[in-house]
Amino acid sequence: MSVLQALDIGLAFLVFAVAAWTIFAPGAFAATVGYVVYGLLLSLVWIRLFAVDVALTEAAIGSGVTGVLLIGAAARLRAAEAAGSERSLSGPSRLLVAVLCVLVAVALAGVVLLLPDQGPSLAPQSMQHLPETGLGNPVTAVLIAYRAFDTMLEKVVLVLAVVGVWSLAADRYWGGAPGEVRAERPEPTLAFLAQILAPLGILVGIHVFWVGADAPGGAFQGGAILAAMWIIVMMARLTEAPQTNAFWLRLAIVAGPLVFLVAGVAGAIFAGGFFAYPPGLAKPAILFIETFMVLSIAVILPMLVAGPPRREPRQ
Amino acid sequence: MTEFLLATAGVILFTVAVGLVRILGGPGDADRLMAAQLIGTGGIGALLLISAATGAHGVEDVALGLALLAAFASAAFVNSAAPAEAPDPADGR
Amino acid sequence: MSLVVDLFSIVAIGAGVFFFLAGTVGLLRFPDPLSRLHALTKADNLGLGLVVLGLLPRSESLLAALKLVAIWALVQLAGATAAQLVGRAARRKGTAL
Amino acid sequence: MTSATLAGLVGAALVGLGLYGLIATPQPLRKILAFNLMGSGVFLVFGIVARKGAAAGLQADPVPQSMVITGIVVAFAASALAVALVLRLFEAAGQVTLNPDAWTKPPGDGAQPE
Repeated sequence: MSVLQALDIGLAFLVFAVAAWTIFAPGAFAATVGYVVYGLLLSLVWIRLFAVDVALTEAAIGSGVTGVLLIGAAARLRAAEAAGSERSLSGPSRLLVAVLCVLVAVALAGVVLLLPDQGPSLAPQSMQHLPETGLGNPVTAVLIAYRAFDTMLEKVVLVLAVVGVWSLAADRYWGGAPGEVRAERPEPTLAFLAQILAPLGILVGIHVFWVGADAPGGAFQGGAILAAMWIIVMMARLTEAPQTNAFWLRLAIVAGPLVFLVAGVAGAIFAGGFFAYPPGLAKPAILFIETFMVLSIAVILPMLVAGPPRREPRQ
Repeated sequence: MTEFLLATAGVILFTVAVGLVRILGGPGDADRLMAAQLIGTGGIGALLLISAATGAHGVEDVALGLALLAAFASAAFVNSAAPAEAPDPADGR
Repeated sequence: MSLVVDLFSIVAIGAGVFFFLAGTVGLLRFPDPLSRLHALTKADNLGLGLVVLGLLPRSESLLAALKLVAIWALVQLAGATAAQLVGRAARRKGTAL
Repeated sequence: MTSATLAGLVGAALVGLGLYGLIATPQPLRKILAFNLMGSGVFLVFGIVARKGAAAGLQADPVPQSMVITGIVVAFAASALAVALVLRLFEAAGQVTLNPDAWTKPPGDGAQPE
């Protein structure tokens, strides 16, 4: 057994153990911290699968932004947990569920073991047409060119999620500013962190977006890092969360899918196909679309973490 | 050399795992949050070593992203847990 | 030349691993949250710093080397502030006093 | 066994664990965690499909990778909405339990109607 195999097996055990902790931990907060740790370990696994783009997404969204969301929620829900009005499953039905879940896992593991060593692959096709897009990173090409429709609809899902979260506001708060990420009182250490981190993070976010054309990175990952920077600045109360009825905010939220959709329709008119890019102009078109996607992601993710409006709108 | 890099990554992951066993269990939330900090530092170390050994490209950006977000869990905890009415005696406020 | 580089990497990364071990021993042995926090954020950051130092001569480009240094600096910042934030939270709760 | 197969087996185990947590843990927030765990297990299984599709000089098939990236973002959006719902329920009702008995108590009086 080589060192690499030993390392892989150790990593697999660690991931499984931390995952089991998030399920069986004694309290919700302990489980949530376990989940954050788990997210970071998953990026290591993705590196081992040579999916660096996915590792970057998992690092930024799976571990960082989700961590803020879940840890904040777990801390707020502590009182609900203390009430102890939950009814657990009885022993026999718990055992039945466990058996069922083991069966599902074993069946899935069987499928994994039966997979052919060289599966069907779209890699040759995606490399073949890569020069036409002007990109060097096939993952970005799949996201923005080959499967552009998917990516556009995924942006629509994000917009719908924001609408859903905002709709949970009490009537009198509709259009006001959200309050979840805001500290009760300013914490000087946090302000210090945010002041140093935010400029660097904005730089890294733009860098990750920009190199995404040719190397691992892209609009999602860059946008998520930018989003995290806005979140930390709001957490430190260096800036207040915006009013949810602000026109610029709503415009920024829909800009990504809107520009994407307009570009798709323009492709149908000028380039002979829905979401087709005109030859020679593909790279500028892709960068243009991606810029607005980064903007939308960088605004939508903080709004999702910030939760529904909790203050009355100013006139 | 590749073996050395992988072996050290393994040792770091092992120490992280041992540390996690100790602090995920608590007793306090402060201990649990240290788990996020521990895996941040150790995970980034292991990540850099593994990528140097296996030659996966672009991994520095992953580590950079993780380093940027390393303090977020602690920040989120402090933000949502600080009781508004009890000022910290250490602040002198 | 590559032998010198390898030797340098081995010494620096080996020392880094030692500090990771020391940090974990501190986590296991220290009696209260504040001293555990101390062990974690000091020893592990030094450990990562030495690992980064050992990997520096092996990086592909100057930009990659700069990124490695930036990673370490950011983890230092995160460690220092998280230690402060978590330590203060622990103290407020009275678990350390 | 290759590292890809190993990751796939971990993914299968994670789906099982997540499914168990989703059904057996009573608190809504922990159900959200379990659901995410299950989702990431599915992503990992899909990830090995990508790794086994390594061809044309690539180390992994880019199409499943892109779909996993899309999936991670959508999973985050769904979790954020779910967390917002749970927090809002807690704010409005003072409890978030899924236990129906806890909701049938008339307000103010602790007597349990039969």
